[in-house]
Amino acid sequence: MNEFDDVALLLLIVVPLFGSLSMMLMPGGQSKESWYFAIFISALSLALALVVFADYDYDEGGFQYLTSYEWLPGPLDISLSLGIDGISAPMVLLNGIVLFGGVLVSQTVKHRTRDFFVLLFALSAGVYGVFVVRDLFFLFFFYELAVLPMYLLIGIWGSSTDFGTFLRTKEYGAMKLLIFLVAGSILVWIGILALYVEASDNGVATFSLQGLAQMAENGQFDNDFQTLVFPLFMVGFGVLAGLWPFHTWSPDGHVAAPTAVSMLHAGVLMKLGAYGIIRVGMFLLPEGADNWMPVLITLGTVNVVYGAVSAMSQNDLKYIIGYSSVSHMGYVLMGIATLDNIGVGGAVLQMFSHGIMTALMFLLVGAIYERTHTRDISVLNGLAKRMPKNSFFFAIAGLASLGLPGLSGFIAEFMVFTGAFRTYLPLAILAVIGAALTAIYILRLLARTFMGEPDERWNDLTDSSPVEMSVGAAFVAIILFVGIWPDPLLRVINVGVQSVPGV
Amino acid sequence: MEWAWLIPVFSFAAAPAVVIFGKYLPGKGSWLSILAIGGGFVVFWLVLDSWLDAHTGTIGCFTSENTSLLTCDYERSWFNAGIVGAVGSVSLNWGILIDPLTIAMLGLVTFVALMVQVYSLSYMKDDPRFGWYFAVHSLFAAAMLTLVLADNFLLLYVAWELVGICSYLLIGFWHERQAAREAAKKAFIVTRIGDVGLLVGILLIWRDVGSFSMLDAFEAVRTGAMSEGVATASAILLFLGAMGKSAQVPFHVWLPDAMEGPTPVSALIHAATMVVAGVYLVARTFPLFEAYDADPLLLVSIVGLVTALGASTIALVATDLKRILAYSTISHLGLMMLSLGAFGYTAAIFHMMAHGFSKALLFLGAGSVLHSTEFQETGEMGGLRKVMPVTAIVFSIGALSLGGIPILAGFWSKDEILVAVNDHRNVTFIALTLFTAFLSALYMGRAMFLVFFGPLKDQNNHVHDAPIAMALPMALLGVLALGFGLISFNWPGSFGGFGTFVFFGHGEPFHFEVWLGALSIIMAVAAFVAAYKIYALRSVSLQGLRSRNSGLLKIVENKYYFDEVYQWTIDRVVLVFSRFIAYFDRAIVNDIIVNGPADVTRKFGIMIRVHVTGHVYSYAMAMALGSVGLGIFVWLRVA
Amino acid sequence: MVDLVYFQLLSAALFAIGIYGVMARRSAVLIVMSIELMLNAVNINLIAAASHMDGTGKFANFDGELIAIFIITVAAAEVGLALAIILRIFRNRSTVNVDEINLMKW
Amino acid sequence: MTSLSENIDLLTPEFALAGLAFLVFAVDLFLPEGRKGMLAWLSMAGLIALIVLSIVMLWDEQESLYDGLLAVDDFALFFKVFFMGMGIFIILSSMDFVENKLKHQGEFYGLLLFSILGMNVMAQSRELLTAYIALELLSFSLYVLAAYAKDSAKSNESALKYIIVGAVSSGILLYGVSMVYSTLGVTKFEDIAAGLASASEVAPALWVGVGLILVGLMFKVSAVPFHMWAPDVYEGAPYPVTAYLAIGSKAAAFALILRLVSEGFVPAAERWEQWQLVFAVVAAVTMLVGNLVALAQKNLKRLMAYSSIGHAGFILAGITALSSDSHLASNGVMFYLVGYAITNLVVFAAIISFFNMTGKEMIADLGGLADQQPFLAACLGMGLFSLAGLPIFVGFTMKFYLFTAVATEGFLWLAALAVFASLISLYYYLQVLRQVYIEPAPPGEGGSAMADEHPALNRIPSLPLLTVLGTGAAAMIWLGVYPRPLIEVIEVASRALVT
Repeated sequence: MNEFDDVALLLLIVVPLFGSLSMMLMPGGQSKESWYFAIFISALSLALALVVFADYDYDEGGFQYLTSYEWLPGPLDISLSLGIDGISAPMVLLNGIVLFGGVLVSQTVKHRTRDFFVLLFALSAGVYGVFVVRDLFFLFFFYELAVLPMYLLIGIWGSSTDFGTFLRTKEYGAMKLLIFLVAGSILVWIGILALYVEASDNGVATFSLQGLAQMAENGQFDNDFQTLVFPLFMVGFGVLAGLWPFHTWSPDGHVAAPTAVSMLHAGVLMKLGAYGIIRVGMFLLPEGADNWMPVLITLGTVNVVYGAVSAMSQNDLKYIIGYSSVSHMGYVLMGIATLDNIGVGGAVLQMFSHGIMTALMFLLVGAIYERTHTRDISVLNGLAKRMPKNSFFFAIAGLASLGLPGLSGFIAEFMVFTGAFRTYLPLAILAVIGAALTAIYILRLLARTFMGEPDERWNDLTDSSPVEMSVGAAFVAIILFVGIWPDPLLRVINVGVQSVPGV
Repeated sequence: MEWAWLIPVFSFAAAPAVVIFGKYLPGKGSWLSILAIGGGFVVFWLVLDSWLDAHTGTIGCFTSENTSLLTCDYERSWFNAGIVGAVGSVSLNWGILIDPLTIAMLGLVTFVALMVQVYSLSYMKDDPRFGWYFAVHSLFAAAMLTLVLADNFLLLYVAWELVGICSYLLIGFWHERQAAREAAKKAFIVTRIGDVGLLVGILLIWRDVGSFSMLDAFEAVRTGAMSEGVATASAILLFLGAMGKSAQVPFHVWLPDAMEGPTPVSALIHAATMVVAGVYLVARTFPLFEAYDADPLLLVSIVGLVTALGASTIALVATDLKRILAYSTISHLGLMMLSLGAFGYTAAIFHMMAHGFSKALLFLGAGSVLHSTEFQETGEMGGLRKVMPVTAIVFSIGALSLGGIPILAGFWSKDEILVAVNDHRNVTFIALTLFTAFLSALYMGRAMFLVFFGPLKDQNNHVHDAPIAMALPMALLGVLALGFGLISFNWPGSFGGFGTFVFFGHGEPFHFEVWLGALSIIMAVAAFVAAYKIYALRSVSLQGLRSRNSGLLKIVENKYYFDEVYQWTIDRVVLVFSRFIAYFDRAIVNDIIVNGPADVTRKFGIMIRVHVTGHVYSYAMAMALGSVGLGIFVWLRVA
Repeated sequence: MVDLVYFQLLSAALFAIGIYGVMARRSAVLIVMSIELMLNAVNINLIAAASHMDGTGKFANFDGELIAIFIITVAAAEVGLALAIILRIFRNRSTVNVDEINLMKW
Repeated sequence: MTSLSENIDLLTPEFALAGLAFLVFAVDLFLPEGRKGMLAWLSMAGLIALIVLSIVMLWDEQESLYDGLLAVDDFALFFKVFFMGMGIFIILSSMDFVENKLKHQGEFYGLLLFSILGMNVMAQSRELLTAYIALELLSFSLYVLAAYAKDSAKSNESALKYIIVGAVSSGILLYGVSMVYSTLGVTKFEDIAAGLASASEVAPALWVGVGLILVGLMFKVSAVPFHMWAPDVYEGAPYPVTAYLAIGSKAAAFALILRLVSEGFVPAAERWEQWQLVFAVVAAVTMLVGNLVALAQKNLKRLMAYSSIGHAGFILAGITALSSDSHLASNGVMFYLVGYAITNLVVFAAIISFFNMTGKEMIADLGGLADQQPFLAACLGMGLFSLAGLPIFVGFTMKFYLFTAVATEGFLWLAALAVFASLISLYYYLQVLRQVYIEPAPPGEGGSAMADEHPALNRIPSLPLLTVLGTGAAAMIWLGVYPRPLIEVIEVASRALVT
């Protein structure tokens, strides 16, 4: 343990936080400068994330980079204790990547640029925090922190949808998103309180995750209690994971959000929910999890099919992607619910792969919207001619999301199915069918938007900017890499999953 | 032999290279992919050679219990799901499995792909997306070769999907055309439906066996570790996938539309290689099918027969040259399935290859016709033999071969199928099979005579014959179509005929049912003669026949209304359902269940705010009542 | 000596009347007077209680009278303040009817 | 019986504060118009001096004066410092307002000081009469302050309503006192506790009396159903006074309640195990009504009034959880009071300076503020998020601490309800935020842009307000991220309370 390892995770949180605060003090106005500074900060955090991920010793497994700072001793016994295991390490990496990409493509943000990045960094600090802390209080603290900037990010820099008959203002999207997520988080909060009370009734009043996990292992939380409390976490975190029927914030929110925010939100934030279910629900309430998993996997399957089916008849690019996110998060939930080491591993991998994939899609849609000022696929056509690179990358992302082998999505979905087949055969078959449905809406989208002869109104359309394209290329590279050689990622995930109780 | 993995890897490497560097290379990098596939072809020979002098002692080689063939299996670790060695975790491999079946497929694929790519050099030369075309071709070749080499189901599925996507890309190559877009989408989605079955089947097997390796699965079947239920179910599910890829009824609808793609593509993917992947799959997983009392095989043969018969009737009335060929492809795929279903393992593979060469030849010929006449309708052609002799000759060779004229490849393979059906299935099967054979001879003749015989139309005077780059591949294929059948005999010497090379269980040296052979020859010849009279000399008129059963004709001309039914299902069921769900999501889930409580809460707030009336005495009253209430509450709580 | 209960009843009645006045009266001045009634009810209660103490044990103090005196003073101040405010209102609105004094509500 | 003059020196801060108030009045007489601004500085200087003095003098004193009428302990000291410090910030944020919008500045600050004196004594008193006197001292100053905008009908009306309802409430309180006295014959808290504990037969008078005393106090904290005065008074009173009401009088009342409950009720718990339920019910109703009605508000001050009612509900929930064996609840309440005061200060400072610039107080008028006054908007935003209980601001930490305390005392349902109520509150805070950040500036009366009609919008806020905003925001974040030092101080204070 050299001294870098001691501070690495703290730095992960502090760097974006520092970026946020320091930009708050920067003179506003000049957007370029703030952009450069933001790039610097996000690059720094990406580098950190990479190092942390690379240095994670998957042979040793378990929690690493352990550090703990006493925060509030006494009856509450809260301490900022950090550490990552095989499940959170990929998530940290994911956040680093998506944040960097998001900042890069935020070049187009001209209005109140500084404030934009202030909020963006606050958000990502929260995300990092959730992934690395091992204390319920701070987990919840960062969870809320990650949610809270959303409102302004969407409200100020977002865009409204208006299809005449169908209107969704960005204010509506933002308000719904925040209220929804906070509504979810209060369930979590209540759950946390219940856990704390139960723990202190058992003599150990603490918020520390490993302390509580220890008690859970010793069976100090009786079955009824667990069965009672687990749904709070399942639904509470599930809201953020787009769990049906609490998913409706997600399409509206994603549609209204500006590019970078959609990327971060669909790419990383939704994963917080799933991560929370694993980290809090399954680690602290294994028996409760065991009792509730049939419900969760059913809902997850509903997610898969429901999302795919309703994506089929959307006309707004972003709505299609939004619903596809709902559908894909369904795989994550299913995988978690299998309580099977392959299934859960698949879920975690799917979190990663879907993060990259959907971020890429939102990036490209953002580039298109930037130039055409519409997202209506009945208006767009033949973009492959005008924006070849953009279209090519979009095709790859789309194929990844329909689970084409060789791309990251396939491995993850495959593992989820494998796990599900071992545990819940009928639902698994349903999910496989749902996966086939994905093809329908993705191909519909590709055919309508990118193929065919472009209207003359798109004649002076330019392909995406070099920055956007390099980010896109990087993401595509990751998708291909994970799809062809998932082992580097899976090795880490496997050890993480191994330690989940009940798996 | 363990270097066989190079065969696909060449092309895998070529594809991205062409995409990225293509624009800087001469010929847009097309040479790269041709070199790649050529290299593959070379390595194929090496593999064949080394297999021939391999023996059970050779590394990775052993005699398979099922096929009793020398089989070689090589794996490298790919990734592990779950910690290595931990309970319930599984590790996936890059593995190649080499046995005669694989080798045969390798030969077919590499050779035809090579031919077609060379042909494409001139056929596609002035296309704006020339480089892209070759890149996808390479990718396809690579995927197809991986498919035939794969030794585990996962890898097979990977390749399976990849060839699917390549066919999607190539059918939709001219995506500016609405028809091409739709055809591509249709092809992908229809096959995808079959793939659901395939994936479910694979996972079922895994669930039972705990491994994705085919050999383990076969072993489990042989030792009875896999229960009959699972075996049958998974076999049928796998067959679903095969039906999708090999365009068996009712999944055949995508193949005719797939003709929207460039003709070489049709030749390679939709005639010779990809569409036979289904047949290959059934052959490869034959142990599953023939396990226990081989119920799945009955299903296979029935589906095959129905497909063969139905498609050939449609081919008889189709007027678009490429569609005629497409339906004939479907019909012949049906025959292969039928033969597999009738335990005609060798026959199926043999026919697969014979058909592959002949049909590729036909398509390339058709391609050169379309290329120069720019028509697809047979009605616009006729008498072309005068202006394009080479094409006419090679096309005729292909047609006759498929029509089953003796000594041409098609004859021998079809004959073996007939033998197999005759041996293992009842009389209706054999009768219908013979009828199908007759029909296929008839429509082949029809196509051939309509296009190349009869009077030449003036509009086609300018037509010129195929350039050398196109003619050469056709010629080579022609040679094979002519002579390939000869390898089926057991020649003196080491080589005991194709039947002793590829077989299942026990070698079947070449044998020949005289009456069947004679019957099929007679029918084939009769068919061609009839076709000649009707379509070339126009001496016999079908008007009477047409008018007499016009109803039947109408049904057939409308391809038994499959497309209509599917279209209706999609429009009236799937899309309507999806719109309903979307609306439900908006109106019910969102506007009522989600917005509802929020609105109610706000309204409630507005409602109860009036209790602050603004009149001080009401405040005082509230205080008085409140204090009474509180006082009483405290008192009661104590009392 | 009269029993304590009667005093308590008296004060209770007085208090109730006071409250009633606050609710029923519409003139701010009268409301203030009713408040005075309530306070005096309290005083009666206190002084009665104090005078009934036996001068031994826990009741050995004069808190009751003390409180009463304090209350009288405070009440006086309260009335003064209230009247001053009512005066301001009369200046501005030329009414002291609390029915009309509800610019602010809800 | 101890003599009156015994260690009377411990009351020096109070005497000094009174003296300061009189000094302000006196100086006011001699100051010419236009120089009155220095009175504010004078009072602030005095308060600072007093803070130092009290800390130096009274640190770790554990004295009870006049055999238990007044307590001089860390609890009292904590609140003294809290009140006086808050007074400083109130003065800072009211200076401009008083300067430009009010007459008779001298009395304003003098009255402010007197009310602070009242609060200090409230925090110290351990006996009903003393508490009552202190309460009235506070209330009277507030009545006057509420009416301070002499010519504004709203201000007068608010004062009238305040004084009438207030008088009624003190009448009820006194009646309760008299009933308790007539049954137990005592008025000191610990004697009451003893009486309650030993009350063998159930005397309705006693218990109803206790209930009525609670009514008097709950009126002060504007708990439902004794809250109705709050919105009107908040809306009508001059801005700084509103802020002061929201922060000061509430905190003082809670200080008194804390002491009363933990000295008077908690020891008697075994006889009266149900006392918590009273508070629990009131708290539940209060937080719901307050936050629900707030959803329907259009006026900023009124909105803040209802939000303060809601927060009163949360704090009452904390009171519910007071117990003899754990400091958690009392810590939570005190922490909440401090955090709530700071947050409210920031919010009010922001809207006060907005009011100084435009003279507008409707939510809709805030449109486009973020463009014209980014700093103001940022502070307002942070304050509102903090009130809604979102990190990284103190609002989150204090709510978490308090609700945890409530939950641990076996009131999980109440904690859950509180969490839910704060979700409701988020909605209307966001509505304000939406105006500030998302909506464009509304046209002024003249139809031309707001900024043109009110040129002040383009100037930066005045220095005192900036100070309040800056320090307040900093404190909000600091306490939100690392509250440990404060909580340790609070721990000391509540140790003095819960023995």
